[in-house]
Amino acid sequence: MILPLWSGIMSALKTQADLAQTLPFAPPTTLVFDGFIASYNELIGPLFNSILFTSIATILSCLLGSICGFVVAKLKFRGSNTVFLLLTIGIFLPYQSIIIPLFITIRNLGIYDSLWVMVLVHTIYGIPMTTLLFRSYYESIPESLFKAAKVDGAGIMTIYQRIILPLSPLPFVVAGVFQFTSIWNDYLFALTLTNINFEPASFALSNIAGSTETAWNNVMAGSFLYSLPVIIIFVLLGKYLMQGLMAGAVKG
Amino acid sequence: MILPLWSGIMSALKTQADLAQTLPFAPPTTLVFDGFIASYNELIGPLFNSILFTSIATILSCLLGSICGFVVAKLKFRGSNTVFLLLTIGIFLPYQSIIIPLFITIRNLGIYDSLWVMVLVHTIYGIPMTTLLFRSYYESIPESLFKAAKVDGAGIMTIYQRIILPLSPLPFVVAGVFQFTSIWNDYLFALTLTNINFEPASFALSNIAGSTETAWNNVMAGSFLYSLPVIIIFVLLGKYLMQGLMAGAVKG
Amino acid sequence: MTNIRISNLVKKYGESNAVNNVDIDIKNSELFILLGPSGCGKTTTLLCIAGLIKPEEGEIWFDEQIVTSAEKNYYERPQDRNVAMVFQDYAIYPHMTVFKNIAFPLEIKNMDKKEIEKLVHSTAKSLGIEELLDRKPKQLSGGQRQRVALARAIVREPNAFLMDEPLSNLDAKLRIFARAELKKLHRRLGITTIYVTHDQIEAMSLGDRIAILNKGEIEQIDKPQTIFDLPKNLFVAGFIGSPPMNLIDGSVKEENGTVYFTTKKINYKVPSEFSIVKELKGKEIVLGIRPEDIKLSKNESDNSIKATIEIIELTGREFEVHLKVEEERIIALIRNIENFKINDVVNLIFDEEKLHFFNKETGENTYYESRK
Amino acid sequence: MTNIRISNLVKKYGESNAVNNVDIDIKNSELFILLGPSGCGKTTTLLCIAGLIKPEEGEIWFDEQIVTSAEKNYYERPQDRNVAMVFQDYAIYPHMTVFKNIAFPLEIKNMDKKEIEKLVHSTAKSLGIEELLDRKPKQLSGGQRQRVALARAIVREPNAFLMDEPLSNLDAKLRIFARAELKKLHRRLGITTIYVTHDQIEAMSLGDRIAILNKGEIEQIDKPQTIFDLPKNLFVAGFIGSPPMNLIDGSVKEENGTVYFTTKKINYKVPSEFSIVKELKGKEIVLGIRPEDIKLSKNESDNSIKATIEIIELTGREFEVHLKVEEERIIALIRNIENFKINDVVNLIFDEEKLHFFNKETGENTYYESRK
Repeated sequence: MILPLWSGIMSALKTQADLAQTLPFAPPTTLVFDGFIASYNELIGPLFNSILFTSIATILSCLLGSICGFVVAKLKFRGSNTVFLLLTIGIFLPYQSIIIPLFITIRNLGIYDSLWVMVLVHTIYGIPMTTLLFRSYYESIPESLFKAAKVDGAGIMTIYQRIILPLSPLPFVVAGVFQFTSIWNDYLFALTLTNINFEPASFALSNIAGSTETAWNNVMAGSFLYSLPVIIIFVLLGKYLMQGLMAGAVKG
Repeated sequence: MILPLWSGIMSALKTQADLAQTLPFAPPTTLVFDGFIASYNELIGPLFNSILFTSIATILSCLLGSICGFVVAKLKFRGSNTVFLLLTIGIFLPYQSIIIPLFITIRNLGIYDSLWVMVLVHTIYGIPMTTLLFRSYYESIPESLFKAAKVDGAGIMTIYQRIILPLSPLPFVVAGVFQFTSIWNDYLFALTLTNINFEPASFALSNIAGSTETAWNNVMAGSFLYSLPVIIIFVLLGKYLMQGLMAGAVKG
Repeated sequence: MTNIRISNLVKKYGESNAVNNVDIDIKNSELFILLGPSGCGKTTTLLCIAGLIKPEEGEIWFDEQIVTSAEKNYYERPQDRNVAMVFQDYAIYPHMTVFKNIAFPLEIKNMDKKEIEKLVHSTAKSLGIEELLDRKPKQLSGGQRQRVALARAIVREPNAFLMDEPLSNLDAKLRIFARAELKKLHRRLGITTIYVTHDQIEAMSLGDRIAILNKGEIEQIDKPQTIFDLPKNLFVAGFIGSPPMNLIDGSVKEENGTVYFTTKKINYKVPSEFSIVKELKGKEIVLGIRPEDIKLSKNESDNSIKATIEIIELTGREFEVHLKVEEERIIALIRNIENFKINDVVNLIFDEEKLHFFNKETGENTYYESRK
Repeated sequence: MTNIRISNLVKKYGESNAVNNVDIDIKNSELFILLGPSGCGKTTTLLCIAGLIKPEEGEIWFDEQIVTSAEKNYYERPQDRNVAMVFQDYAIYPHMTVFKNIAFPLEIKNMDKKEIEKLVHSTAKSLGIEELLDRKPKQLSGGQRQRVALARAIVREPNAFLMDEPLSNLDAKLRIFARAELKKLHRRLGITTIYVTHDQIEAMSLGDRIAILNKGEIEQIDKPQTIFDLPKNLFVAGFIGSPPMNLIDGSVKEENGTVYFTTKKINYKVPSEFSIVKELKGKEIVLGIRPEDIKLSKNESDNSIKATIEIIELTGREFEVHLKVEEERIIALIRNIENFKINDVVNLIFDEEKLHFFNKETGENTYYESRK
């Protein structure tokens, strides 16, 4: 895992000629940024698009997942098993089996190839996973806390805002990072539901790889640029992410 | 989620003409299996390929994940935090950032476009997730059970075989279904690392969609055929999957 | 300062009744204990009073006001009942400071900020936790958490306190002092308190009155001393007291006008004040005697029973002597063991005033009604 | 049938020492108790003996054989030590039947199948669980699980039993009987047993000898009665006995040849047999008296102390009276409360033979060495 990453960065810093002569993981003989400049120009627009819809969809799916998770975990009701079944199916359902009818629906709605279609699709598709994550965390919050808050005079909304939400930073990090990376990495929705008007970065990157047949340095630099937001998020939130994953409460 | 699925199946059972005249979710006026027959002929080979490598990679990544999870959860050692960090990165790392160097490496190894490259890549890529899943389950097995087995005379291998493994059916179902569906749904590795020689179903399906421009009935039937293995697994294992997901032990 | 009346309460979980026809009338300012083994329905009853669960049958009244009525499908919401609850795990909000925890119920009421500050400080002071107000719950010991939970309950001046095993997470030593503190607090505030516990010593030492529950039904409601001296039935007799009352199965025999309690080997003359037991002739009865009401003697005497010492255990200031009479095991509690050792055959002398006789079939103490 | 010697054991967790310089010599066939509050290092010591954790310093010997030596970096593996362990949660393998659970250690040894069957059956029979052999652990009650865990330990005929709070998950009543069963079992098998508990009554009643641990160090090793009658220091005095010994801070004063223990309000004449305390003149000392060694009287007498009754609690057969002498709180345990009520001022009379005097600075009982 480390080796391909390393040779990717090395390749990105090489000239075309250098690339042909040296081993992938050897450092470049002359350091050049041609690859970065070329791919930067091609990727900057799509990267901006991706950051936009990924962030919005991440935040929305986490918030909605937190609310749904609270409802499923703490407000037991009839049919909660059915809800759980639907969530499970929602997580494991193959994209491919719904992508084409979805495509037709989206076309008919007239939001094809826009920011909103990506936000909408990813938010909805993300909710089952985030709900499950938040649910498992909220299950571990002792029942007595809810009872105490009720007896202390709080209604459901107050309990959510003043007790549940302040206790949720760790699951928000876990669900957030999970959602961000999987939306960021998505290729299939990007391929099907967007075109040149609102091109996401994952799709644009594969165009670089496809068009400039052997310009590996460009491709490598593009890959690196593409990975950068995820890496930044990791550096910023990695500590909390690991805490969240290791905590008894919210698990893998 | 239900609506697109429904209209997909309906569309698959229509003729081309019927399809153009009716709403997507209306039942077909005449029931035809043309779509199914056409897509079956195109998909049967790739479907077989996919079932093969998906099953093998799923079993391998679960087994290895179970062993790694046991090691990480119960044989505390120095550097286990580092292992955990690597696992986390392994889960969240964007495919795209390593796919091209990986492509080069695979080419050089001479296993491009074969069963083994898909098994290898998916097994390795799956291990972080399965390890984390098994770890969180094994963490919840009381420490005293391991201590008791040790004092009773059992070595590490015996403990794994006679205590851990028999206690693991639920996490095996959860990790197995999770791995199966995500390997099955993979498009990017399929696109990059295979060609006509060993074509996976996800890739073949998008070819149907791409080539026969408006033959929606074929595409729908193909989507349905493609989803069938996942649906079968759900029907067979759904009960245990839900148990596993709802159990305190293995979450999300 | 509220009288709480529970009538005919029934709560089902699935097929079985967690609470079955419970009737209790709790007086103003009383410290009332719900005591029983786990699963007896005591906590369920408490949660019904708090409004946190809805019973299938029955009514609950706070003074003249109905708060729960299954018949009328009327359930006042927990937040409107103005009761305060203390939980076994204290249920302190982990993300709030001690101050915020205590202030929470007041803030919900939209009380004036200055007023809140004043009330929280005075309450914290009265419980000796004023210097902890800025701490987070993580930094508190078990005893401190318990007092924070109490403070949060007290600060609201509620109609009633509902306490669900509030001392069971404290260590044994702290519990003794916390118990005394709680009792003083109750005396000072005079607020009706319903206290759930499975610990019979806690119940005995704290309660004004105790209701003993078993399998969802009430076995006895009485003052602690009465429950100890005159258990209504076999369940109560076996549940109250540690070590528990010795219960010996046997039957009644009359010979030459003398009534005997007999087993295979025991032939015990029933004292004249218990002569009513002869009405149970032919039926199975159970003789009950507490370990502390048995004396051990080397010498045989009238009406003594021969037994073999199996084990002698020191429990601090007393010795628990495990004895065997045929298959029966009897425990006696004595202060001085010098004359006895294991495997000795000794004579047991029961304190005749402290005997109990139960009808085995119904479980009833034959003398409960006449002596109450 | 093994003598176990622990010398100079040290186990660190991070910076702090969980176990610090522990020396114990456990005799053949002894039932030896490690007693202390949670975190005192008692379980850590037990796990070192089992070989499940490796100490940083010290040695452990089974008879003449060394099994752990930090100095020589030699640690015999747990599976080779042939000790059997019973855990607090019983650690029964949940996927195996009771039979398989008991057979597990024998199967590991590759014992003959018929032999295993015979041994498992006879062991199960001796513990009265023969009819449970086909059950899964889920179907067992707490008491039954505990016996399965015991059976699995016994079946191997180990060098020693290591028990980590094996009774603490049983309810109070069952615990009393399980304790007696355990004691009989130990007497029958005669296998060296090391028993960890935090419950002082359990320790007193079960142990041949007790080691009291606190913060990783041994405070006292003695027979139960000695520990109760002659606690070596303040920690032991406060830890053993329920309610705990009253400990009153004060100092020594000598006036006209009479030695007094004094606090702000108390002026207590020290009985002549404790005259050595006058050597502590000018230093802080602590007077210790157990609640059961205090009498209450309406009448003032020589050397009595005035106190106010704060609370009276019934604890079954006795009353716990909480008294106040200036800031000191004193608990007395008396059988008859008829003459007293709350807020009465009474006179406390200490049983002079049961007094203890501790040096506050060192914590030592001033009379431990001379009376031992």
